[in-house]
Amino acid sequence: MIPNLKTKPLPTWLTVPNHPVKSKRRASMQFLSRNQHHLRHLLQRLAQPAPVQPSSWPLSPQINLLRLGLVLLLIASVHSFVWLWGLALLLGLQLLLLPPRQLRYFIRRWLLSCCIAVIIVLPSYWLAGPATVVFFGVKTSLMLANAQYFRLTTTFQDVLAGLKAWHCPNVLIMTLAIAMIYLRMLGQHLLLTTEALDLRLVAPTRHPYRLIGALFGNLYLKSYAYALELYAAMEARGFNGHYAKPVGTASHWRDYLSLSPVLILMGLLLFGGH
Amino acid sequence: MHIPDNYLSPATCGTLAVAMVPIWTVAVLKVKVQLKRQRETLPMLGIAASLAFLIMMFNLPIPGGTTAHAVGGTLLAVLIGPWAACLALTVTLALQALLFGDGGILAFGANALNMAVIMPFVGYACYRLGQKWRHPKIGLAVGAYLGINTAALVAGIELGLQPLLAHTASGAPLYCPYGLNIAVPAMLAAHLLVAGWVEMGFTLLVYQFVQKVAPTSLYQTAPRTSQRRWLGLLLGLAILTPLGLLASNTAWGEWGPSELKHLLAQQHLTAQVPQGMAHGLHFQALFSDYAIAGLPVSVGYILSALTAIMIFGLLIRGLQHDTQLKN
Amino acid sequence: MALLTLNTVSYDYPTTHGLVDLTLTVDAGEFICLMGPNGSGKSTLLRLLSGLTTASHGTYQLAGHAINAAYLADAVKRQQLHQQVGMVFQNTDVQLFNPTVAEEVAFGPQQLGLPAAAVTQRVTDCLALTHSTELRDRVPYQLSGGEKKRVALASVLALNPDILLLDEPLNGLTIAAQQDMLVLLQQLQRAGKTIIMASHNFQQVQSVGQRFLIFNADHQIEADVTQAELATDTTLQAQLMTL
Amino acid sequence: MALLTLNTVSYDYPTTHGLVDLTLTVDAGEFICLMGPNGSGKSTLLRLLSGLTTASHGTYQLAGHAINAAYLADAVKRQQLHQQVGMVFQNTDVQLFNPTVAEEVAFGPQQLGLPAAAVTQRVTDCLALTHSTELRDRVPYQLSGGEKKRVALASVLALNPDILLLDEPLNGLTIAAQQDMLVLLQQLQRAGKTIIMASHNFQQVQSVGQRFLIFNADHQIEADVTQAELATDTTLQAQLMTL
Ligand SMILES: Nc1ncnc2c1ncn2[C@@H]1O[C@H](COP(=O)(O)OP(=O)(O)OP(=O)(O)O)[C@@H](O)[C@H]1O
Ligand SMILES: Nc1ncnc2c1ncn2[C@@H]1O[C@H](COP(=O)(O)OP(=O)(O)OP(=O)(O)O)[C@@H](O)[C@H]1O
Ligand SMILES: [Mg+2]
Ligand SMILES: [Mg+2]
Repeated sequence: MIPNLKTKPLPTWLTVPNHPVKSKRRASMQFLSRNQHHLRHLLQRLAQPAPVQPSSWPLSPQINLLRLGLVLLLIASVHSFVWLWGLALLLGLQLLLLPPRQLRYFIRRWLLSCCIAVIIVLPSYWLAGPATVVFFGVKTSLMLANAQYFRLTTTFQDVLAGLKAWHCPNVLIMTLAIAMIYLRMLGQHLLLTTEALDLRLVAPTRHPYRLIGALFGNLYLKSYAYALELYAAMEARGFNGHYAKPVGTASHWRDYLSLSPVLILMGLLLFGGH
Repeated sequence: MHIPDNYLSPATCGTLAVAMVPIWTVAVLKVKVQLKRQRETLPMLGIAASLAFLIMMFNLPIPGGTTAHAVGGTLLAVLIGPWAACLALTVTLALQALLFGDGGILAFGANALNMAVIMPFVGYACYRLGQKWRHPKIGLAVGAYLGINTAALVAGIELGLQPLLAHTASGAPLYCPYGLNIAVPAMLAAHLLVAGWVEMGFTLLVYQFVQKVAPTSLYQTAPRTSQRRWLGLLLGLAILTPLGLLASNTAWGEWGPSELKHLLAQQHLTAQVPQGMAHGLHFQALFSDYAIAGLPVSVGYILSALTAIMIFGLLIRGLQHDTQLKN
Repeated sequence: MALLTLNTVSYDYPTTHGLVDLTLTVDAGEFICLMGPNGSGKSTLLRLLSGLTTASHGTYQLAGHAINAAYLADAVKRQQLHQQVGMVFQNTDVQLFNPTVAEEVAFGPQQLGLPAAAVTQRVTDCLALTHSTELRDRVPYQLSGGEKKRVALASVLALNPDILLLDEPLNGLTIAAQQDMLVLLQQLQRAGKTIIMASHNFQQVQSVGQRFLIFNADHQIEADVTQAELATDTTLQAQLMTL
Repeated sequence: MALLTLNTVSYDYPTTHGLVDLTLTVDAGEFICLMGPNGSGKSTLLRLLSGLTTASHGTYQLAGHAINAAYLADAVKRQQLHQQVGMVFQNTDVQLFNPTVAEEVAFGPQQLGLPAAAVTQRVTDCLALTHSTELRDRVPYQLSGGEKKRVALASVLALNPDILLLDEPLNGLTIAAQQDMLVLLQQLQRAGKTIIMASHNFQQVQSVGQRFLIFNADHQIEADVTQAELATDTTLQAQLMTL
């Protein structure tokens, strides 16, 4: 099949083996592999979104969002253990309705995020004495638990639908939707590019920052080119700024019922205290 | 740079979030105008948002072996325009807060003010000045450095005001326990010394790359229209914000200037807190012995019983196998 | 009446030419193969036809409408255009954006507002047609190269467009899968679809293509021949064997 | 002595298998073609060989070193490995990140610390070898699909690696360019390089490949034959014609 063409001979440097270059400095490019690790982690999380609870008790997305805000506000404003305790019980009640597998998943993730919070977020309170740490630790972990519960039970589409119901401007919602899609794609692209870069980094660079400039500059420009294509691809498939999805017809009494405990506590806090 | 929940009082959070609403409104209006000129701005917004997410995630090496990350506010402002950057960064922060648990949900307004408004606009203003004086790169470098540091300064002020704004009757701070004299220098030191330079280097290099490869894809300023109106609105807001911050806090704590010194010196919450609205549960006692001080015993019992039941319930539930069929 | 007409169309990238002075008429129901050297403008032409870009010079008419910047600026019209024209990109990576393959394929029909049952039906059918049923619950960007190509085709088919633009859809598929895809495309064409496909694989597309547009390195159309004409022209055949 | 050895290597993705129980020995100077259905694990194997990932089970030895997580964690050793092994990705888009093609090709040699004249020499040579000299000052991400493939190969060649891993390098090239590339690869092999290439194009690679590894859909190696053995086995030939 291949005609035995009279081919030009290879340049000599290609025909002799390389002199292996010994590098003296170590660990100069460690940051690449660390970033690869982070990116893989991110992609994994994006690929396997938290298993979302089948809606046995569907709430309308906007109420869900409001509830989260109110509960967090409550937790942030109260300054006594009793209140926190009550709020924790409220959350526990909701957790009881979760399927076991999701509950286990919830607890794993929650404990992890609490650990991170205690290590990263709270150290400034250490100076203020152990009691403060405990108090704020409890508060923070309760907030994290609520946020985690929200994440676990709400699909991304629902967040979008909720925001829409609260009259968030279309531009913002669409940006959020596209950002989420692109996060996956750009993340994957960045990961593969760092890998390819790694393969050609045969010696420590003197200018890691120039590399990073190239990496992100390139990512921006490519994504600019992709933006048009992906957007057209989405539009080509009927995308016009909102996701068409059969909206769950949650009856309103459920919404108000689920909102009521929070509202009652809110009222107690505002008017009962004085 | 992200302020997590629990560091700012709900009133501060609320005030800042409310203050952000008009800014977002203006941004949306501005971007809509930009959209009419260039249709691709719409997907670019989303892309810029995810790019910002990746930038904030990407560890950059700094001398000394540790790492830092850039924020990219100034960079985005230069690439897609300041108003679009404001929206994109807002979306990034929302994604981080809502879906990834990074940065606070309640503190969203504060974070958005610092990172999605102050940083891109300060940076962009410097860049424009530099452009006027024919040294856009210098302008950009200064802008990136100043942008992140201004944002850090404002974050420091927001945090440092907390002991003054929200404290118990006896003066113990309820949220961030550090006063201005600690919070501001702490925030600024880290950013002036390290993060600012990282941001500057990153911004410059990416800008250089883009300018070299595709100079046309940088943001071109629109023909000047009535800019004054927006500026006036923003300036007014800038003045109003701290006022609102102070005004709306009176319900949570009585703040007297005379107490200032005393407050800032006060680092310990333990002695007085919590003097919460539900009449003092002394939580040190909670752990030293089982009696719950300051509470009717019956309430304590009920709570304890409920808690025990709850824990058992959760345990049992957690160990169960899934019975319902997945569809 | 001609389905689409290009009249002395040129397209210039900032630094190079993409297409030079192209005039072309396509009728409904044709099966056209684009061939030519690398960088000759095949992808550029497909991007133009799909309304991703507009011509630098010349006019493009689709079903009686002039597709230009003004037309594309109108969101409603743009959407109509996109429902008529489906495109599989050369780099399918940019095309897949949903969390699972099933959602990817369902995305289009859902946006069209079809009832749930019909959507499911389409997903099942399209996955079966492209032999990707077992990929249903996988994550699109984690597929292998060939699997991505098949899913991209399925997701475009689910919209049932009148015109299919395919940019090297056979790349990275096994020969058997290539043949399956060509048979499918032929079926679609017989059902009335118009198909325009870029390819470097003359041996494979030879038997299904009914009309061949051959680009040269100067971004112009050098030859525009039907299958019958090609069958008698052995020099052209030999040339196509190298493209 | 064998250049590289895989011993009962498996690789598992979170949701699927990538490679199952693979044992393989490759000597220096071989020209190996990987063939198999879509999703059978060819790309996964190449990623493993290049040190981008490590095996879930089993061991991989390259020139006497066990390539595992510990080895790759050491920056100096990893860099040595990368000097030995060059890889062209299936999706070449991710591989090109410099502002111009010339800088792209120069990137590797510059890292090696070669003097400027030698770097220029290598750039000129590599672009000439891949027939991309006229692309020299273009921006890599703005090239057409086939042009990207050629530039990617040039940028890897410039490092002069001993082992070349090529993931479907012929995809998207014209037939003539495919043959040019195969001739070049054959020359490289004769000069002592080891070449491992995935491809779906048996007709093209038939004459240059000296050993064929055939994967099945279960991510295992079904056959491992030399060119001579293959020449006598018509059923296998027929099978390869469909992969
Ligand atoms: N985004 C771009 N910016 C600038 N030039 C481009 C861009 N995309 C393609 N080109 C150039 O335009 C010309 C036509 O490219 P096109 O992608 O249409 O080629 P093609 O026929 O599809 O080639 P291939 O067979 O390699 O896919 C080429 O010279 C290419 O380098
Ligand atoms: N990043 C990934 N995450 C999860 N699974 C993956 C990933 N990449 C590939 N796979 C899966 O692993 C298997 C092997 O994929 P691989 O890419 O090695 O196939 P391949 O032989 O190269 O196929 P092709 O000929 O289509 O390129 C496939 O089933 C594929 O879906
Ligand atoms: Mg092309
Ligand atoms: Mg592959």
